Amino acid sequence: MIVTLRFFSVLREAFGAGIVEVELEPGTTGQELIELLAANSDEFDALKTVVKLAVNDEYVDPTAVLADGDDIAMITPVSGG
Amino acid sequence: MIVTLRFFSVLREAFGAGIVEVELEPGTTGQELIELLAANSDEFDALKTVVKLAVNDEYVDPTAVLADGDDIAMITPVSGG
Amino acid sequence: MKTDWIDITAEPLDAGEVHNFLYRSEGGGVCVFAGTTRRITGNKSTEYLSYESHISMALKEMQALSNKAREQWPLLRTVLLHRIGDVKVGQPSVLIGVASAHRSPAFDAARFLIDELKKSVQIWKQEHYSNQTTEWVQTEWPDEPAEGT
Amino acid sequence: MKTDWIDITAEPLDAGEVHNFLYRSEGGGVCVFAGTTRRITGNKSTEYLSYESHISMALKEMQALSNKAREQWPLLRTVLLHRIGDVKVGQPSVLIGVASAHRSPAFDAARFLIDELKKSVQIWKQEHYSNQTTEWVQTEWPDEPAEGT
Repeated sequence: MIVTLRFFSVLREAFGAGIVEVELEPGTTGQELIELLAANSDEFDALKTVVKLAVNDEYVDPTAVLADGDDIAMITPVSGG
Repeated sequence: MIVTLRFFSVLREAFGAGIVEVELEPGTTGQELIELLAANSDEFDALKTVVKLAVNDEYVDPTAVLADGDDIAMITPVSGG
Repeated sequence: MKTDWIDITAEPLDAGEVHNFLYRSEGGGVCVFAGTTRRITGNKSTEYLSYESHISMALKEMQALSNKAREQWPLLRTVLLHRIGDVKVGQPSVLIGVASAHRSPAFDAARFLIDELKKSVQIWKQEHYSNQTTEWVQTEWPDEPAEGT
Repeated sequence: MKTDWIDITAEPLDAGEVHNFLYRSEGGGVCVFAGTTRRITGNKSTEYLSYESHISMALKEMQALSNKAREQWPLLRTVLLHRIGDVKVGQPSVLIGVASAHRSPAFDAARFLIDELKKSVQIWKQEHYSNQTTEWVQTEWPDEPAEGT
């Protein structure tokens, strides 16, 4: 299945892009995606305990099973204001 | 001696003028002036326990002796904002 | 460079200018309070408020309040502006503003300044109601004695 | 008539427009907070901040904060504006505003909104220092869990 990943700030720079499409095994959970990304990026690995996943603009539990077409944002602690 | 009296809001309307010059006996105190004005105006009489005197832009104690040329403002509880 | 903007004016108050005065490179937090004429108080309908002031005393008192605020909080700039004359419903009669390095002192100092202004600055307001009657707003002195009394 | 003005924009924020939006005939108290880029934090000198956002989530979260504020205080209007892109020293990156009938809820709600915005709205800032280096500001999630987690 194909999902869209959105990265911001430190993670956007780590992955070199704000939006990427990736193919995942059907049935992949949020936590499995996090581990996959952590294995590919030291910066992500350092933030993996604090990153929250949002699917289609709503936060989801890491146990949630992802679906084809999901728009998945990696939300690190925010720093607006 | 001649002093200037300044009235505002309710007292200005009661006395019909914002600024008036009056002649006082030399040695008149603030409290004596207050009693004099209270005797001439029911509106002032009703406010005489809360009115503060300011001479030349500074609040003075009612026991203060007034002087020729003083600019004396009658300050009732304020209501700005 | 003056760091307090204190004025009593018959002209409309310009909040944009107040913000520009408060945006400083050393600052991070700006808090501005505007008090506007409210249509309804109790069961009465107001058309406008009319303000008068002992201007020279009021300006000194506003400066004293700014000084007190600066003693209590690290402020870069302060603004205290008050209108005299007629102020229609929905228009501001008073603008208070402070700039500080952080937001907490900005909020606390602005709150202090408007609270104290209402207690001590020599300004009086008259309600002009929709039914053509008028009324000077009656208040009492706060419990704590004002300076000099 | 919309009573919440919520936006994320690359354009400069206009405080005068915010005040006009908040001046209502039913209102008496308007509190506006502006967060501006500060030159000095610690021992570093900042030239500008660069903001980015997950805009669709951030707008929803800002609306949720406005709704929460309206549950707690009687507010007539709320404003939550945040810039993205580069914001120079002394310029505002965020404007928060509320209008209420009285000043106490106006101050309290504005303080609530800026405090909560900093904790939960999906915006990130990068320092651009005078020595040409850059740094994403590192923060932690607040102790209380955010909605949905």
